[in-house]
Amino acid sequence: MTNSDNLKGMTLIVKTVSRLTVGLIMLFGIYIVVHGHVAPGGGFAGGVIIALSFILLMLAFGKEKALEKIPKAVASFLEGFGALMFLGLALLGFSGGYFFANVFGRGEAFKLFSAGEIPLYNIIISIKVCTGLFAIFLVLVLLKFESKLKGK
Amino acid sequence: MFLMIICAVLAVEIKDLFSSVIAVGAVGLCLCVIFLILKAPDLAITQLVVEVLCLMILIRATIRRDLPFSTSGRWFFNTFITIIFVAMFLSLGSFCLKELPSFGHPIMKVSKFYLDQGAKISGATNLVSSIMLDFRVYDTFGEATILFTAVLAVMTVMRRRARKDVNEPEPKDDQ
Amino acid sequence: MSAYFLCLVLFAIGLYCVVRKRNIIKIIIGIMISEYAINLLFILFAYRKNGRAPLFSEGLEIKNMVDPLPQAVVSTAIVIGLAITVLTVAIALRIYEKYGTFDITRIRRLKG
Amino acid sequence: MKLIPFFVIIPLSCAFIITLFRNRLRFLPGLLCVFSTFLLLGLSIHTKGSLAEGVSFVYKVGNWMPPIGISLVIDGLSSFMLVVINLIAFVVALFSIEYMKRFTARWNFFALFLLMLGGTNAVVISGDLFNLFVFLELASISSAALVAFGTEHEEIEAAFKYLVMSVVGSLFVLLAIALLYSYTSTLNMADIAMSLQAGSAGILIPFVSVLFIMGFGLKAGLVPFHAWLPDTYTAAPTPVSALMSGVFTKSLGVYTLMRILFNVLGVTPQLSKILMVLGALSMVFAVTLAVGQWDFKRLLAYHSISQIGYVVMSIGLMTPLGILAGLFHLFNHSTFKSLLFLNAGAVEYAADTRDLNKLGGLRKKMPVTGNTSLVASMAISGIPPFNGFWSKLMIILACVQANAIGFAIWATLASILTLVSFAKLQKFAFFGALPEQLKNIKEVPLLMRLPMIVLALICTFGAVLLLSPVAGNFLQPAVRVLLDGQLYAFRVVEALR
Repeated sequence: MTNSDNLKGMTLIVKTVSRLTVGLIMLFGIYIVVHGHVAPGGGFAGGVIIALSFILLMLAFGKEKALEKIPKAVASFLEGFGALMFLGLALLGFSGGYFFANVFGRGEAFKLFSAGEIPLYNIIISIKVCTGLFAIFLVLVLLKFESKLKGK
Repeated sequence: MFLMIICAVLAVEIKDLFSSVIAVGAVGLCLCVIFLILKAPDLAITQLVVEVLCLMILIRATIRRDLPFSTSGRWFFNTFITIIFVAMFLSLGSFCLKELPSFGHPIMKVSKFYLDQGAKISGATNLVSSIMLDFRVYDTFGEATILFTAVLAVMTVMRRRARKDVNEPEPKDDQ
Repeated sequence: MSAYFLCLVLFAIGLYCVVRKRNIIKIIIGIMISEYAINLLFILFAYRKNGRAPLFSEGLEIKNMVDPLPQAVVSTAIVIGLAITVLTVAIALRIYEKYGTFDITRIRRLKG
Repeated sequence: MKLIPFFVIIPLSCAFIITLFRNRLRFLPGLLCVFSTFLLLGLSIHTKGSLAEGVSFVYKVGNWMPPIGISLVIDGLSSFMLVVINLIAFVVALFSIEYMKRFTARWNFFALFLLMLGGTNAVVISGDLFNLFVFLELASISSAALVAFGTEHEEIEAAFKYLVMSVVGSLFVLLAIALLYSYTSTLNMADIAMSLQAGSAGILIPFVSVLFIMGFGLKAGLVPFHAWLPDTYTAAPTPVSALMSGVFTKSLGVYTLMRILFNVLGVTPQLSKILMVLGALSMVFAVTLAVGQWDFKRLLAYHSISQIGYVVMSIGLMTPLGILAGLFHLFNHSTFKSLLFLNAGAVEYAADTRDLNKLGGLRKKMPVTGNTSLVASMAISGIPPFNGFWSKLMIILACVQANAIGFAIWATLASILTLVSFAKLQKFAFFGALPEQLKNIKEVPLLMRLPMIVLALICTFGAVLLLSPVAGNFLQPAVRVLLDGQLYAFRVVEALR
C-alpha cells in the first residue's frame, strides 16, 4: 500500500490485474454459496469472498468506483433486509408447525436443488455477510481518511 | 502445531506491532492447515477467508501508527501473579484432560444420529452444512444476528458527533 | 493427549497476552489467539482416527466420518470471533483518534 | 406454549425493521421499542400465569427432538427472570425516549437496545449450552456498543475495558463448554445433566464449574472480577446503565450461573462455599468503596456490585429460605437500582452534572425525582415499609438459620454502610441549599417522570409479593427449580413425552 493514493487508486498494473480477477473471485464466491449444501463451504465463506472482491475493487480503484457498484444506502438496506428475510424464513416454519421448521420438500440428494431451505439460508446469509462486511470496511477506511486530513 | 505455538509466542513478544500482526496471520494459517489435516474442509475455507479479512483490518489499523512500549512500576509483581495463575490453570487443566476420551476416539452419542440419518433426513450431502442450517439453524440465526449487531455497533462507534442539544434536529448523514 | 495440552498452552499464551500487554493491538491479538485455541480444541475433540470428512459423495458408502457437530459449532464460533475482532478494532481506532496512542497506561481518564 | 420463541422474535424483528427505516420516520424507533417491550411484558406475565409449579415447557425449534436440535425450556426460574427483565426493559424504554434526545442517531440506540433485550431473553429461555453462548455474545456485543454510544473519551475507554473483560469471560465459558462436550458428547443441558448423574468422580467437573464461575462472574461483576463495572456504568448513557444494572448482570451472570451450577452440573458444598465467600466479599468490599464516591452514578455502580453480592451469597446458602430471599432480593434490586439510575439520569438531564458537590436542594425544584429517589434510597438501605427491608431481613434470617452467623454479621454491616452512603447521597443531591447556577432548573418531562413513579410504587408495595397466594405463584416455583437441582433434566424429558 503506497502513500495516500487510496483516494485515486493504485498503479496501472494493480488495476489491470484486479480488473481481471474481481469477476473471477466473485464468481467463485457465488459458486461456494450455491453449492454450500453439497460441497464444503457455505453462505458465510462465500459471502466473505464476495465482500473481499468488492474490497479489492475498492483498494485498487479507490472508493468512488466501488461505491458506484454498491451505493452505501443499498448496502445498509440489504443488510437489514437480509436479516429480516432470515427471520421471515424462520417464521415461515410456523406453517409447518414449529419455529424454523423446514417446510419445503427435501428433494433428491447430490442435486443442486435439494435439501429444502438450506440453499435459501445460504443465499440470504451470503447477502447479509457480504454487505455487512463491506459496510464495516468502508466505515473503518473512511475514518482513517478523516483522521489523516486532520493531521495535515 | 509446534509451529503455531512458536508463531503465537512471536506474536505476543515482538515489539513491532506490524510484525506481530503478521505473526498472528501465520498462526491463523497454521490453524487452517490443521483444520484440513483434521478433516474439516468447511472450517478451513471459513478460517482462511476470515483470517484474510481480519488481517486486512488489523493492518489498516496498525500501519503508520506509533509503537509505544512501556513498563509500569509493579511490573514484576503483576507478571509473577499472572504466571502463577497460568501455571495453576495449565496443571489443573492437564489433570482434567486425562479424564476425557483419548485423542481420536470421541464418544459421539448424539453425532451418531447425524452420521446415520442426517443426510437422509435433511437431503444435504454436506453434513456440516445440514447441521448448521437445519438441525441447529437457530444458532446460525444468532450468529447472523451477531454479525448484524457488529455492523451496527461499528457504525455507532464511528459516528462523527454523538451529543447534541435536546431541541436540535437530527444531523443529516453521519457515517 | 499432548495435542490437547498444547491447545491449552496456546490458550494460556493468549490469556497472558491479554492480561499483561500494555498495547491495545496486542490485547486484540491475545483475544484472537485464545479464540483460535478453543476452536482448535473443539476440532481436536471431533477427530477420529483415520476418519473422513463429513461429506457424502455419490455411490460411495463411507464409514468412520469425523464428528460433524463440533465443526458446525466452530464455524459459528469463528464468525463470532470475527465480529468481536472488528468491533474491538473499531473501538481501538477511535481510542487512537482521541488519545493519540495505543498504550493503555497512558489512557487513564477513569480511575480503575 | 407455542408462544415461547416470540420472546426472541419480537425484539429482533423490531430491531431489523428499525434499521430498515433508519431516520425516515422520526417517531418510529421509539414507538416500536416501547410497543415491543410492552408486548413482551404482557407475554411474560401471561407465561408466568399459565405455568403450574414443578412443570417445564419445552419447545423444539424446527421440530427436532432436543439432543439433535435445539430446545427452548421455560420453567419457574426462567419465567420469573423473564418477568423481571421485561418489566425493567419496558420502563427503561419509556424513559429513554426523552432522554436519548440528547444524542444523535437515536434509531441506532433503539435497534441496539432491542438486540440486547432479545439476546438476554434468548439466554434465559435457552436449553442448549452453545445456543446460550451465542446469545450471550449477542447481548454483550450490543451492550458494549451501547456503552460507547457517546463516543467521548470516557465512553470509548470504558467500552473497550468492558468488551475485553466480557470477551475473556465468554472465552472461559466456551472452553468449559468444549470440555463438557468432549466429556458427555452432547450440548443439550438436560442431556448433560442426565449423563453426569450416572456418576462423575474426578477433577473435571469441579474444574469446569470453576471455569463457569470465572466466566459468568466476570459478566456479573463479582468482586475479584469487578474492574469493568464502575467505569462502564458511569460512562454509559443512563438508560443503558439502568438496564445493565437491573437486568443484564443478573440474567447473564447470576441466572446462568445458577442454572448451570444447580441444574446441570450439580452443586457441591465446596462450590456453595465459594459462592458465599465471593458474595460476601463483593458485598462488603464494594460498599466500603462506595461510601467515598462523589459521582452520582459511580456510587450507584459500586452499590450494584454489593447488592449482587447479597443475592449470590444468599442463593449460595442452598436452604429454601436463602434461595427465596435471594431471588426476592434480585427482583427488588432490579426495581430500586433501576429507579436510582433513572433518577441519576433525570438529574443529569436537568442539571447537566453528576458531581454531588455541585448539586443540592433539588428536592424543591424537582419534586417527583426527589421523592422517588428518597423511596429508592430507603428501599436499598432497608428501611421498614419498603421492599428492600423485607428481603434483607430474610437474607439475614436465612444466614442465622443456616448457622452462618459470620455471614449474617457481614450482611448487617454492609447494610449499615449502604445506609450511610445513601444518607450522604440524599443530603448532597436533594436536600441542603440550592447552588447558584442551578436556580432555573426544571422538572423533567412527563415521559421521564412516569417510569420513575411506576418503579417507586413497585418499591413501596413490593412486600405484597411475599404474601402467600402471590408468592406461591411468583417466587415459589423459581425456588423449587433451584432446590430440585438435577431433577431439571427429568422434567425436561417428561415434558417432551
